[in-house]
Amino acid sequence: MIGKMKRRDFLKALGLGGTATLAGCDLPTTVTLEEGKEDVVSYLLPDEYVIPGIAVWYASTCTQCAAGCGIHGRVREGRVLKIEGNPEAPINAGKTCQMGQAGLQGHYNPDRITTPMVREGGKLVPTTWEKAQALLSEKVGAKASLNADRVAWFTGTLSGHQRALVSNHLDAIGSKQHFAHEVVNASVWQAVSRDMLDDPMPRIRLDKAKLILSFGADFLGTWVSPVHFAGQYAKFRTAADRGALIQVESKMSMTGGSADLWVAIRPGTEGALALGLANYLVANGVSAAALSAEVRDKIAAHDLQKVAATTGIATAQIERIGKALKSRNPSVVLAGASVEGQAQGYDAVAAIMLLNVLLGNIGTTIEPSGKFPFPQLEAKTGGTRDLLAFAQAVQQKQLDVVFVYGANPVYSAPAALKLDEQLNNVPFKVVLAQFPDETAMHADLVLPVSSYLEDWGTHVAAYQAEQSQIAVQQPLMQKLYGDTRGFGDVMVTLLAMRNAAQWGAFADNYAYMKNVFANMKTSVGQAALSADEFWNNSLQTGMVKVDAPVRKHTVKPVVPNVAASSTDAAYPFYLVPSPRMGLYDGRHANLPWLQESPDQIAKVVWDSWAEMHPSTAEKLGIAHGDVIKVESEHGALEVKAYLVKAIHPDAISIPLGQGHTEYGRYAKGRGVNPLKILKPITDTKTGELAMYATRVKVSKTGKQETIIRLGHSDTQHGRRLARTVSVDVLKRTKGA
Amino acid sequence: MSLKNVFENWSTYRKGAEEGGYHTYEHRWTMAINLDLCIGCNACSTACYAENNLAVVGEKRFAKGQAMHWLRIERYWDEEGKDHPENGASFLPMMCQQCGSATCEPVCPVAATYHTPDGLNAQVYNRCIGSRYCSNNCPFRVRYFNFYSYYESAWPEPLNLQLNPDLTVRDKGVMEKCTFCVQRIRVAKDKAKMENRKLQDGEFVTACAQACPTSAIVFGDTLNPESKVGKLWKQHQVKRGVYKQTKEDPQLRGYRIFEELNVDPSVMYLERVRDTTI
Amino acid sequence: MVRWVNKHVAKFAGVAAPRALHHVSWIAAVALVWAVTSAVSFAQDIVPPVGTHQGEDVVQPIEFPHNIHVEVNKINCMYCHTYARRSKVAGIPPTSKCMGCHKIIATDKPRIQKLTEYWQKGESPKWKKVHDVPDYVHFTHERHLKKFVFDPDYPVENVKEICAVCHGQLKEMTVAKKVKPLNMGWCVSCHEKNGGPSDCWKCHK
Amino acid sequence: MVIDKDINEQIKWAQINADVLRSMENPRKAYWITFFICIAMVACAVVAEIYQYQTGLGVTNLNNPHMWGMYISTFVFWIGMSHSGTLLSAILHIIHADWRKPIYRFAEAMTTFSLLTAGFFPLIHLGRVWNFYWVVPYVSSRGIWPNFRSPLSWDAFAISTYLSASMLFLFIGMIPDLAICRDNAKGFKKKLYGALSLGWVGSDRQWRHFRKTYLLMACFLIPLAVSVHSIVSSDFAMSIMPGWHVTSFPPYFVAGALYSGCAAIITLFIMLRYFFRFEEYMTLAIMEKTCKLTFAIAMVWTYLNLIEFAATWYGHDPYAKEVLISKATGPYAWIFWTMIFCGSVVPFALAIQSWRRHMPTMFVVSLLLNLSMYFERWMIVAPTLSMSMEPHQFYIMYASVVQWAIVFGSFGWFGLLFLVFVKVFPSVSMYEVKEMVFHRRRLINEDAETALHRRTGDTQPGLTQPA
Repeated sequence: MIGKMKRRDFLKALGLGGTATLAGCDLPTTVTLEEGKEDVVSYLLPDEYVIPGIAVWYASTCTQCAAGCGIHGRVREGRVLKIEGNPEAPINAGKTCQMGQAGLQGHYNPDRITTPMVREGGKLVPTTWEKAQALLSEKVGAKASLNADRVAWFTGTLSGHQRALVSNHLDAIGSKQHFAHEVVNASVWQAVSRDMLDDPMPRIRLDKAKLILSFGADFLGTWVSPVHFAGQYAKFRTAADRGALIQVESKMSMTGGSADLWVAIRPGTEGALALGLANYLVANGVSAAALSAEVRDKIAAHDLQKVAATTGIATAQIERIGKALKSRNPSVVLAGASVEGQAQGYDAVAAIMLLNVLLGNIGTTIEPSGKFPFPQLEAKTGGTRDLLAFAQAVQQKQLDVVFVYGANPVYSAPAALKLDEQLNNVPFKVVLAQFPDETAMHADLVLPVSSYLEDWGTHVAAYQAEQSQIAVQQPLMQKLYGDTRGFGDVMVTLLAMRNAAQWGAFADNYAYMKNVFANMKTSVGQAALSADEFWNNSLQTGMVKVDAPVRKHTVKPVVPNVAASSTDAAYPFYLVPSPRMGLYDGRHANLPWLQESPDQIAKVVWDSWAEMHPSTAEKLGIAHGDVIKVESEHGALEVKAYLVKAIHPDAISIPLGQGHTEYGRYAKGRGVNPLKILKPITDTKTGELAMYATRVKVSKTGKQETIIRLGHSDTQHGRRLARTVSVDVLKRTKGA
Repeated sequence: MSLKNVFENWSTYRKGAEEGGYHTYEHRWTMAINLDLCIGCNACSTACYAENNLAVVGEKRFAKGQAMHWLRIERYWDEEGKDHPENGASFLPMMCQQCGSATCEPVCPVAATYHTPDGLNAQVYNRCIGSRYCSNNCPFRVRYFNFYSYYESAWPEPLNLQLNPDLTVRDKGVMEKCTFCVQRIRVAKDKAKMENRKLQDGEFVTACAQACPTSAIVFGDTLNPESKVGKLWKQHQVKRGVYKQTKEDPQLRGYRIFEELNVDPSVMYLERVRDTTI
Repeated sequence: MVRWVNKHVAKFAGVAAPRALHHVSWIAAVALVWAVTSAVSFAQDIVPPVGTHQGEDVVQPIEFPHNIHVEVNKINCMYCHTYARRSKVAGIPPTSKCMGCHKIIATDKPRIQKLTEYWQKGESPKWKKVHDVPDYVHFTHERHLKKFVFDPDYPVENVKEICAVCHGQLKEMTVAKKVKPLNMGWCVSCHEKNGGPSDCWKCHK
Repeated sequence: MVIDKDINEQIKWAQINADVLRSMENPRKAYWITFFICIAMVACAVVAEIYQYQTGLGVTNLNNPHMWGMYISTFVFWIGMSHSGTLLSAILHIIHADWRKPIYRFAEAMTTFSLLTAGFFPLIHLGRVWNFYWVVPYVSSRGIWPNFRSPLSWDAFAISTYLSASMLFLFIGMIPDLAICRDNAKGFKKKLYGALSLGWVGSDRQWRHFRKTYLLMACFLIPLAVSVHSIVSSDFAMSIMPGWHVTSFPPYFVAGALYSGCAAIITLFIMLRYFFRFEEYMTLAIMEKTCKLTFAIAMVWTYLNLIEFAATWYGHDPYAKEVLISKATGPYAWIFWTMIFCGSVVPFALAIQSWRRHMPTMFVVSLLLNLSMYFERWMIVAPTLSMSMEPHQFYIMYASVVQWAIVFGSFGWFGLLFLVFVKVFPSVSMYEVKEMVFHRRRLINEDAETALHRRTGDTQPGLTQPA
């Protein structure tokens, strides 16, 4: 049925059912009531499921981040008007975050690329698909003479049949080069869990926990699967005896905002604190028998005074946390990006995972995940290591052809890598993009892809909820721009160029998908259904349930070599490039709703800012709104100072997302991009970019600007609008 | 309302708010917002932008204080004196409280804002002449004025295709505010009428309540005893039409903001909880 | 008239200085004119709405003869305007519906040939909207049909009489023409007669 | 202590006519310059208004908490200004304070013109001014009515009534003088004044009618004037906003109105006296009396101020208290203290006789009083808006050029009207001055003769008729 819908031209129905709502209240100029002024175009053929003036909801999958939430789209007169969570979806259970809500504006965005563009005489000029395909088949077609290993794909986190298609393409060429890049990731956490638990993405049960100790894991905002965790968090808070959240981080994240106890820690010393807590626990009768002697020595080495000195947290405070950990079981201890992004990130995360081992959380609040039966569809989760690898490969001229999709390396690569210039070493760069972003502007060939609301696809989130599933993405409306093509369609054409015998059969991605589903139904235990029934069911529910055999956790503790934090006289401060729900890693910077929706903690809109602690500012003589120069070894940024107490005095935090040099009217030339001045330090074990390890110095520029923010008072002037009650009172009263 | 109508129903119209207002309510749409669950993520706010054709005003106008967010999340730091906010931030979703005896209603010179049989404060855009008195008399400051013809700049092609046809796009010079998603209410009520049945609880919810990842916002009809929200109000012993709650158990967390002004808000907040025993 | 004024003003002023009185009468005249004009300026709002409205003749791509379909062929309005009973909008029938009959019927007529051209080109005619209300008015056909056609066991064949209340006697028109004011006063008067809702938010939101 | 007369009772009536009519002769250069300055000011306002009309109210920099701004405060200011005329012509008339006679005419003109100015602002500040008439209760086919509970709709009635009444009062009071103009003018002017003077010939009967009507109007106007500003005050007092919801607002507003009115009278008094050489009529004695009156009102106003502060301070409303504190310490503090200083301290200059008799000083003082009155209006409107109940929405507003231009232009508009008035109509009431002179002279003669006859024992004092 959707097939028909896709092909039927919807927008014909515009003008029916008062869709021309733009005429507002009765300014004479904006309303036409005279007869015979407005056109009304009827359908050519009636669509029994389309009634003008009545909305229909279709299931699909959100691709605003890699979490893979199920969504419902409200479609009326052929336009998708609203996105809401799909209640059946196990990941988000009918809920969405603001990025999911704003997906519409990515789809309807005025700055989308509408035609293929090719580089001629140094600049990109519009061209036709025919020409583009000709060029492609010349470069990567069957007859093209190319050195297989010098062809690469550079993507974001990729899963489902998109990934299958990409791997197929690489196989068809014979290359292994698939770089997956994601700025906001949990790669180190995954690495550690793989090594310690033999489970790359263990399932976390916040709802079972009585205590969450989170080391900078913004699990409500940007970590792994926020909407899913938010749902669990609700259960965790409303449980009969209410769970408590302790957040230890150097800059308050959105999750930190909801903490019962928020502890500011010196950046990069989380590992030490974890071991210190372990030390406390062991000292207070928690058995460390499970751990090797080596590990125990490590723990013993971290007595509280030492840890207190390193982390800048008072011993009493550490004991407080320790006591809570000991008394409240089960608990769960998480490690987020700020822990991972250090030269010793792996060890720090390992130390934190050790706490889970010590406290016996493995198996209770940290459950083994299911082993997904189709490895070819599993998510290739991106990280920053691939970015570095890619930059190196490019620098050493190891690549002839690069396909980029779903990633914007030129924006997110630190300036020190000089990626933007180095890319010229690649003779042929194909960018499949929806927006004219920084990377697209460096391409030799830009292929406009459809938005996720116009396209087919399947997604397998790296973090699967209780019920593993393949999330299905289907077009909710006809393409806005006839000259854009679905990612799958492009892939099918590319593959057909290499291997006409196998892929020539498919007219487009739609045909391919139908075929795939027809073959898939038996392997997901739906053999009983006919191909079409299975297809329609999958589209209606927006997912294919897959039962994944549950892994077994075998705990192999790693020895964490937590380094003592060093000090640097020249660059006294730590730069915290904090990701924020909303603009995320910058991919949503061109969605006006998200630009105008304030940062959850600072409440700033439309701009960048640098958070610093008032005491620090006082030392440097900086006032709120002063334009300051934040300078690292690899560059400097000028940004407004924002004084807030929710940050460690040694940290300067600049949020991600702004500072685009291309991309579109809402994003371009707005704010600054902290990634640019990062020092390319890597985590010693995983080789991930140590994003939080850059040191900076701060100086005044003398300029003063007003910070544009929502709300004009930080205190309630004693007018108890938002009231707080301590938990012991809650315990005595019944009710939520 | 024609004069005839006024005279015929005078005895009902003359009743005041303290007598439950002059309405015999069909529904009483209310909300219960659990501040302990609110994580301040803005999902509700953005959902509201999507549902209600809210204009994006841009940096400069936002700076002037002319933004149009019907539902804003206020963030307060309440820990004076400390080095760090040890108990995190307090988030407060603030939208029109649909007061039972609203202060915005009596002051509008042209009766563009009035009380509906559902107990909502209606704002009729095409009647509004933009005196802005209602906003001045609103303790919550949740009424937003169209200082410009925002639609000229807010939805460049093809963004305008996203506009929700079920409600008007406001032009310059009129006041607007949260309507509890009246267009959803109307659709649901019409549907129920067409099928000759009563509205079920949870048959529809407002965009914000639908989106909220932690379900902190509960929306419903308190006149329906089965409704989730009705139960919550009862559970927390919060009564309508009073300016001072008399609870058997004063420690129940339900409260209404600016209740003491006798505006009778339709939104009950549940106090945020913090574990100070750690 | 001037003399009349003179007489009376003279009484008031207590004198008979003809020069002065001359002026007085002028002032009176000016005042009168002002009063009349200002009254007229409000007139369109003050006078209760009349049941009729002199609409313009709208030129449609195809001059569709309602009268033949309704009067001669006795086709029910809702046969073509099929969405009316299910949605707020009545809708224009899809071109396929026209062709459903006109593949066979009256294929020799020029209008039908024109229609067939459209059909073969695979596009629908650009009809012009005749009955329009401002976009801040949310009228729903569904509810009105429910009340006046389906709830009372009213012979559905006569539905055209109901439609005629707002759309006029289409059985007497070829191309539809706006013959009712369709302004608020007009709606309200009917709502008050038939106990329709008086809540502003029923139509405005 | 200097004792001097309100007016020189030996002055000839013919001379009175001559002097006053001279003031209506063809204007001098200075007049035209001021005239065109005023026109320029109005032009600015018109341009600004057109821009605002087309772009939307956003161009005024008004914002969410601060929905009202200088438009409303200026509106209140002009309404207040309008109370001067009523005070002088109506109140002093019925209490037989005859020293008002030389100066009430321009005061009354001020009333009318400031109302004509004030009337614009409620319209200018509307978001959709093209629908302003929806506030008027006319029979609409839609069957909808204005909201009679709203103070704004009361404003509509009050102001229009007061405007028409005071215009009528001004006109009626001028009839005998217009007749004089008619008799001294020729050509087109004669026609005009002829028409306006409604055939006045000064017959006994006419005078009888005239006196009755005038007294009637006076009695009608006084409660009206009081009610108007009370209603304007209810725009604020009827709200629940801290700092607005004040019971003493109506008297406070009326007092403030009379205060600003008197201040304005002093200003114009001095200007007219200087430009038209009216020293004979606008004498220092009258100036002194006006000053004393102003001083008294200033004290009343100060008292009401204190009452309001005290009521808030000892009241139970914490929000109002915070607003009060923010008035004195917040962003508007400098305005607040200027207002207090100019409104309550400066008037003491009026208590010092030697200063009272020094025109330049009085001119400056009166301007300061006016300033304080304008600030008072701003302090009523702004602080409450910028700091009401919801802390999240505490915000102040900086008026944009547009707002300034329109407010600025309103003064030009007022000046324009007044300039036209003084050239077209007698700005000193001739017949009343004559009455005054007559009475004074008669008094003196009486004294002289009774004294004489007491000596000669003649018990039948005669009365010498004036020459």
